[in-house]
Amino acid sequence: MSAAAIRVQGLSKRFGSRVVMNDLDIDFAAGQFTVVLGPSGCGKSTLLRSIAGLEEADRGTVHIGGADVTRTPPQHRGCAMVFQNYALYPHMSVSDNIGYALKLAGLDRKERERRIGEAAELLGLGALLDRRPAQLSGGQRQRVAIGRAIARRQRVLLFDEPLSNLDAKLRQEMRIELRRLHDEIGATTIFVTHDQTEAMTLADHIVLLNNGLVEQAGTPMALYHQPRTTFVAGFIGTPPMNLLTARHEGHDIVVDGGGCFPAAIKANSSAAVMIGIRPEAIDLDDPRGMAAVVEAAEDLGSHRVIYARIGQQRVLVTYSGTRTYVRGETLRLSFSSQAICCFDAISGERIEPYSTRPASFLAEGCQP
Amino acid sequence: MSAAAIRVQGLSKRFGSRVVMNDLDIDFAAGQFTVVLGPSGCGKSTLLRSIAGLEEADRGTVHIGGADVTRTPPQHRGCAMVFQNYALYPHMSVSDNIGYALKLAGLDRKERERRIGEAAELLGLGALLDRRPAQLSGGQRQRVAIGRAIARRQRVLLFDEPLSNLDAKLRQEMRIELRRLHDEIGATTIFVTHDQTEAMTLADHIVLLNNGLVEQAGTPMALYHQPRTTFVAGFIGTPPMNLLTARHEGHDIVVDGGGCFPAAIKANSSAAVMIGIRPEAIDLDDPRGMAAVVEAAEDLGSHRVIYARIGQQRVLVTYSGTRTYVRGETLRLSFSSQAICCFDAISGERIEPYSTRPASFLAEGCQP
Amino acid sequence: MVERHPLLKTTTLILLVVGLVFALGPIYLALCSASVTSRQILVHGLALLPGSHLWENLRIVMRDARIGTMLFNSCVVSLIVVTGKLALASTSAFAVVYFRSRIRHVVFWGTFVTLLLPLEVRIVPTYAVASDLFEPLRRLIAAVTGLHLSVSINLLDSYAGLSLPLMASATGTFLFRQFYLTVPTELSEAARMDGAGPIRFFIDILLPLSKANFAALGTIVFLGTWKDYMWPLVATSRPDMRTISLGIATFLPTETGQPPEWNLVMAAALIALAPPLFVMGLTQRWFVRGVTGIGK
Amino acid sequence: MKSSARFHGHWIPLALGLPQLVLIALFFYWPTLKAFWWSLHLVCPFGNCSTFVGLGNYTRELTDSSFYAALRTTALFAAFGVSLSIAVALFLAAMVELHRRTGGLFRYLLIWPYAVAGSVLGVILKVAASPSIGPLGYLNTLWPGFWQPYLNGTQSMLMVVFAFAWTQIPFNFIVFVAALRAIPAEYLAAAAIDGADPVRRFIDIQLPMLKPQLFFVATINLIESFTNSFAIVDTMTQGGPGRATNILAYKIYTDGFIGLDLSGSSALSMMLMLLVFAACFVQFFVFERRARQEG
Amino acid sequence: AADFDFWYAHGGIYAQAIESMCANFNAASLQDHVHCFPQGTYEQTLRKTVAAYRAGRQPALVEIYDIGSADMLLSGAVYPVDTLMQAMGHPIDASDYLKGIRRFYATENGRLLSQPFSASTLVLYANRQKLTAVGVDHLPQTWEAFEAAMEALHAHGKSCPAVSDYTPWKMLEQINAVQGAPIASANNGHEGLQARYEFADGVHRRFMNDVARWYSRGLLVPAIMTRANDQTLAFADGECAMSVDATGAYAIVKKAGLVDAEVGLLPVYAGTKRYGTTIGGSSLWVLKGQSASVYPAVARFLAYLHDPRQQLMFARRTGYLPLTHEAEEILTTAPDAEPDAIREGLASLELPNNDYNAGTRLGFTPLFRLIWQDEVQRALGGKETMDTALEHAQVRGNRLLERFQTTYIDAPRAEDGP
Ligand SMILES: Nc1ncnc2c1ncn2[C@@H]1O[C@H](COP(=O)(O)OP(=O)(O)OP(=O)(O)O)[C@@H](O)[C@H]1O
Ligand SMILES: Nc1ncnc2c1ncn2[C@@H]1O[C@H](COP(=O)(O)OP(=O)(O)OP(=O)(O)O)[C@@H](O)[C@H]1O
Ligand SMILES: [Mg+2]
Ligand SMILES: [Mg+2]
Repeated sequence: MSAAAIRVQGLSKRFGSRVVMNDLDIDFAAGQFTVVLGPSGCGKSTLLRSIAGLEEADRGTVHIGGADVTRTPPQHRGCAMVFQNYALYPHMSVSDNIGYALKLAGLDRKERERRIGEAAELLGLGALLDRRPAQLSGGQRQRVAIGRAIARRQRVLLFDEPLSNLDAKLRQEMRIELRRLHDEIGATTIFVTHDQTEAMTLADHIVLLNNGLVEQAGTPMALYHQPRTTFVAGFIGTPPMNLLTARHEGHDIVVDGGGCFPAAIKANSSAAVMIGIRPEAIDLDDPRGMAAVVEAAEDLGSHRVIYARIGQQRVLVTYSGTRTYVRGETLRLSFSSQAICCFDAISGERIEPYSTRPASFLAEGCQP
Repeated sequence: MSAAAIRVQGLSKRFGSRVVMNDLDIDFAAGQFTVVLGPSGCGKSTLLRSIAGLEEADRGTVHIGGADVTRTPPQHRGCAMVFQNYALYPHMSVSDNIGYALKLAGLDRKERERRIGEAAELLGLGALLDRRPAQLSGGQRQRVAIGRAIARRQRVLLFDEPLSNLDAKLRQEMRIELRRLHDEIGATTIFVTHDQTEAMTLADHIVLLNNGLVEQAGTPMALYHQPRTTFVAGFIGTPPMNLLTARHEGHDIVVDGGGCFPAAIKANSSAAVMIGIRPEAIDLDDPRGMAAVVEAAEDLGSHRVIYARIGQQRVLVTYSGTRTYVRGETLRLSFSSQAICCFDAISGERIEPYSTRPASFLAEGCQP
Repeated sequence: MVERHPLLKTTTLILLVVGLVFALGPIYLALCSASVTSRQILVHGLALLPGSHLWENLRIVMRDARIGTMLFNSCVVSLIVVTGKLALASTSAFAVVYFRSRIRHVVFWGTFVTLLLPLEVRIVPTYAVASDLFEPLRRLIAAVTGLHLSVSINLLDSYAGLSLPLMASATGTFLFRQFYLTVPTELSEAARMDGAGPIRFFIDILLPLSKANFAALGTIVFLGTWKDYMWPLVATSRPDMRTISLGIATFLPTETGQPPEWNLVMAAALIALAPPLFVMGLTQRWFVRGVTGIGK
Repeated sequence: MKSSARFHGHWIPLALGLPQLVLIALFFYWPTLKAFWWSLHLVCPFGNCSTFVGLGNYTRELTDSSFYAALRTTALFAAFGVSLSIAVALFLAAMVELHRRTGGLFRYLLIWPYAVAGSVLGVILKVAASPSIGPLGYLNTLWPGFWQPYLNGTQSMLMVVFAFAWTQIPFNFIVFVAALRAIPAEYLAAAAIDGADPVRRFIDIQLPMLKPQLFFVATINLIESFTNSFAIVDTMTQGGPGRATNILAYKIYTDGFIGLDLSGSSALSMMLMLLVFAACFVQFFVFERRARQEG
Repeated sequence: AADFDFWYAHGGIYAQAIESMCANFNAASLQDHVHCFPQGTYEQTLRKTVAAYRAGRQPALVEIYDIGSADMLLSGAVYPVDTLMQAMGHPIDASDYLKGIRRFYATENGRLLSQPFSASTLVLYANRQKLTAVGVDHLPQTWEAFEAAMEALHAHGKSCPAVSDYTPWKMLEQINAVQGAPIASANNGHEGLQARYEFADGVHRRFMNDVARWYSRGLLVPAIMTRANDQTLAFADGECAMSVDATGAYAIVKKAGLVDAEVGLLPVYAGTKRYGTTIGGSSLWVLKGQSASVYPAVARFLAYLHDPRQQLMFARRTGYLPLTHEAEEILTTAPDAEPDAIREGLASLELPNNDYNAGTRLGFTPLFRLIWQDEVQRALGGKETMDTALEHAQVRGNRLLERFQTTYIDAPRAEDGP
């Protein structure tokens, strides 16, 4: 069960007039845990299924372990897959479910039982082997589905939103377990989800898809802290990054509705930009900060969320102090310019600053 | 549209041998926003539907605005309700959906249109009035369902998990909107959910149900900081409160697997207790703290979660620093004794401390 | 729902009982009339209360060898049709649903057109075809090779003739197709990932999952075949090939001056409807499911 | 279904579909072709001669008053039979739904008639409706000559319509009961909260939601009324009196088998096919539209 | 030596009689075996014969009713009986048969292409007791007297003075025959395919209008309104006082034993000449397409049935008329009770004839009978007047005849041979 690198090149697919994968080029490193993330309908499943051989791409190639498998039927690609709704055979017992592929592969009974036992042990399914899927809870079914996939000892493990049917607590537990499994088995794992928390916590590497295109690929922290586009910025984090419309004037950036700060970016003067700032990176109470009016406040116990307005723009701020703010109160917001991402307002692409003067804070008025 | 207090007395209901409501006594104050919270299947919907008249309780009474309505059919109870799946009439347009109740109430066309318009304006549905439910997005349907409920101007507004079908972003927005609506309309609102975040952020008052019984009722902060039972402690907060088994010895509490601290509680010596501590209240790096081994770490960008073990017990710690911890590393955990809740290990009920010596930290060994 | 409408509840209950009386009335009347003597009916009219001669009448009717033969024929034909149709329908629906090949459209449309034109409408030519099954092939051979063979196969007055044309309909395929479409597509994908080909998938996964549908369609087809009247009427000329639903009419007097023995006619009717009622009672759950399956 | 769930290959589907197709070719396409061929010829009953007459048989039928009479009878029969079957079944289903707890027994018993063959029912009703010995004959002792189904066309029509409805109601009933069951209880709850009593709920919520089933059942019943009513008519009235119950399917049979007019009855068959085809087309159209709306 | 199938078209006591003849033949014959199958009614038998012939599965011998004769003759499916019998050494002489029977079945040149099997004719039955009770001492000889008798019975509170099943054989074919009135041109079709119906005027019209009047006044009760639901039984069980019925009904009436039945000739209109009635019934047709060895056996069976003893047995058990002079002779001279109906029937057949009481020889008559019934029922039901009903029936009937003519215009004529 050695891991195999997967390379997807120029993969394209359309359903009718709808383009679901648009010339995708992605490398999945051998033995890595890659999460394919994206909003619902962006083509994640189609990508995964193209790798598995269940979907035929219109154009492009898939290589697994260096071999071109674009025309290989699914059973010969060396992939195992866990489906979103598990797709357990309802009329077979757990052990038959796990063993069906082994039987088809021509393994003898003894070898099959050994492998089923192994998978069951790894997943704690020992006591359930004689049950039918209908007699299992959601989490148990989930584990059986994974068992079915790993018992085959394939080089590649594919997961299509396997956690989305579980409740919050179970989801959290399964996350830890999945990660542990991956570390033990060492197969190349591709995991599809639309839940960014899952992606952030599970992945070695995230591929963020949007509308059939790769929006950004990288480590979770890269996506969190250096989003390449406003889409990435708005997709990752709970609550996600605040995006404020602003103008670039000289060396300053002037936020619509109030406030400005110096930032050296390569952009035309008076160009419209968007600035992105994470809710937890905002300071609420800086006397020199820009004015924002509290709209609502939520106390989650561990931290608080404030919904405020700068002019017409909504800003969310999280903080973990004990101070409470009430509706209508005026805050003074400021943040380090290092915490800021600038985006082109039209293309949504990130604009790298060519110099970041350290310790420059947002001020009421910009004094260059 | 004056609000009406609701009083539920001795309400009991069983389905077959399954007791779903067990002699419930609850008061819902007039004009208040009460959230009924509890895990799936605990009887929340049954309670709500009994109040609405959709479910017939086996025993007990329901009073609305002082009048006994236990035997009154739903159409005469003066309640409006928003269903989990919205239950919009699929064959009627949005305006017909909103206006149906008004038509049944015998209002003439003009008055109906006025009220529909009002509700539409409040909810921003103006452009959608001629569409069918199938042509609406989830959030729009949600708003129509609310519109239908408020257009009738009833004294009582009931919500049965109205947000659970929406995606995370929309859910967050709708939360703010719902709260604003309640403040404007002023009807008595009962809102059922199993999502503690919703409960925490929306409620004036939370009623936490478990297995057909009221586990705790109170303000969100009371439930967060003074959980009455381990159930409450484990249900509220993401991640929820850590619960560690421990023993009470003299004036100290000794945590199984290591560490102890002084705490004056009324409990037999050597009684088994549980101590509860919120993940964000734990200090990771106190040289005098108890040893814990890191099992896994998740970086969510805004904060990190560490899964650690004290002996056999798992502890989750959240922190927002930038330091990273790797698997196998040893942490030194400590926390203020004021942040601790003690519970009886058998009944799970909270044990009030009779004195809290301030500034007493958890130490490696207890020196009284 | 807290609903207190005693008046509504009682009225509807009464109406339901009235509906029940109408639904079961004819069966009840048959039972009553089958349990009195022929004289009693001629003198007092049709009995409205059961009498005491039921067993006697049933025995007389059963002694008539025709009834036994007809019951047997009905059973044989129904079972053949059930078996054949289940086999054909499950496989052809599989071909229709689970393949990419264009053949599936051929099978689909080729089969489904029969939904549009029931047997009753083409009864006369179907009769001609059943009497000379080989004709199309003979003509083909004659057209291609110029050879005029004199082979012919006549299905009239045979179990094959009674059953085959009834099998040539799309209802079964339709029902199975509806069911297959509800089977999660992931199952076939999972099976393919597991290395199963179409036949293995059909046998290992689909057939076990279709058990309920076999029961449902089996019941519907059984009842439908049992009740069929027109085809047996046309396709049989020998009395020993008649089915019971057809044969029941032969208990009505055909010659003038043949004294009607309504009690025996009714006893025969009872016998004719006992087996399907029994099957219905036994498999009602499946039957209901099948009907609603068609209705989807 | 997603094409990804489908298998490749041509031979297996062909092999699987072939037995069915052969059977259908033999017993459907070939007879239909034959009927069409006959309808263009004047064929001798004993099959030893035939003359090509083009559309002669069609014009012959189309200029025959008895064709229109049969058409009218068929239309009347279908209209009354189908509406009666649907109305009663709907009514019963609604009431069973209202009595969900006690309705089980009714549901069980009301399905029974489905097991009764049309011919058996015909025989039973022929006796039961007999003006001299049947229960309805008592009416004649009150108003002499009132109940004469075998002389009075209207009454005999009523009789076959009743019998037809009786055979169709169970099927419709099941479909409706299942459909009513399938309506999410939340809609009714919402309507109740909105202030609707049970009757209004039925009219405003349940009935509109049954529309697809109503269409489906109506089409099925319509086809049945064109075709499967044969057994009832044959056992009860033989098309009489005065062709008051001579529906098209029965006319095809009598013309073809009693009148030995294969050509004319084939022409009628082809025309009835057109009718059934039209009915199915409507159904298909409606279903397609529904499918598109849902999907 | 051969086995062959014989399809007959009877049930009840008739079937029993036929089955026993079959059994007797099989018992008596060493080499031959006949399988006798009932096929239901006359109509069903003809339909199945046609169908079976097309399918090549026809029986060797089949019983076809009188009005199917024209269709059979032109079918090209028939092995003429006279040729067969000649060839097999059992020659039959058409003149053996009674006049009415011979006239009906023989072709223009006197050949018998089928062997007459069952025959009856129409007579008047009356319940002597009931008639006496209302002061009618003589059987009505005329329709006027018949009506008077019905009125008398009606006036005395009899709910069913007379009963009828309103069949065309009784009300059209026999009435026109006894009055010597034409039903169709070309000698009622005996002269060729160009025949057309012409019954809508004249005596049939008069009679049917009378019938309509009798019906509406409750004098002539439809059989389906009687308790027995059958004309013969309604008379036999005493429910109805008079009945114009086939001679064959006599066996049933006698079996019922309730009724003191008096039988007389069919009434005619006062002041008109009475002609002979025609027969109704069936004949046996030999069909082509059997193997050569079958025909001698069929011939032997036909000869067996032709035997006067079989005829007598059949006549006695069923009330059908004897067919040949020889059989008639034995029957009428036998010492044991000679059935009144048969005597009257035979007498009726022997009455003088003209061109129109040899029965009809018209194509598609089975369907025509349905049409006639249709229209008459509509008239009785008040949907149209009797006059228009008859005209409609005539028009629709003539369309049938036209089609018959075109269908067979170039059909191969009956050839002699298997
Ligand atoms: N067989 C198909 N026919 C037509 N359209 C399809 C088909 N399969 C997928 N699509 C469409 O392609 C788009 C991408 O589908 P895909 O299943 O890959 O999305 P996804 O990213 O997995 O979404 P989700 O998170 O909802 O599963 C969707 O808009 C979907 O509607
Ligand atoms: N009609 C019913 N028949 C039988 N059991 C029922 C019925 N309705 C509810 N129950 C059971 O009663 C229990 C409580 O149901 P209820 O719907 O009140 O739960 P809930 O708290 O609303 O759960 P959820 O969050 O899943 O909606 C559940 O276990 C459920 O299975
Ligand atoms: Mg997907
Ligand atoms: Mg609920």
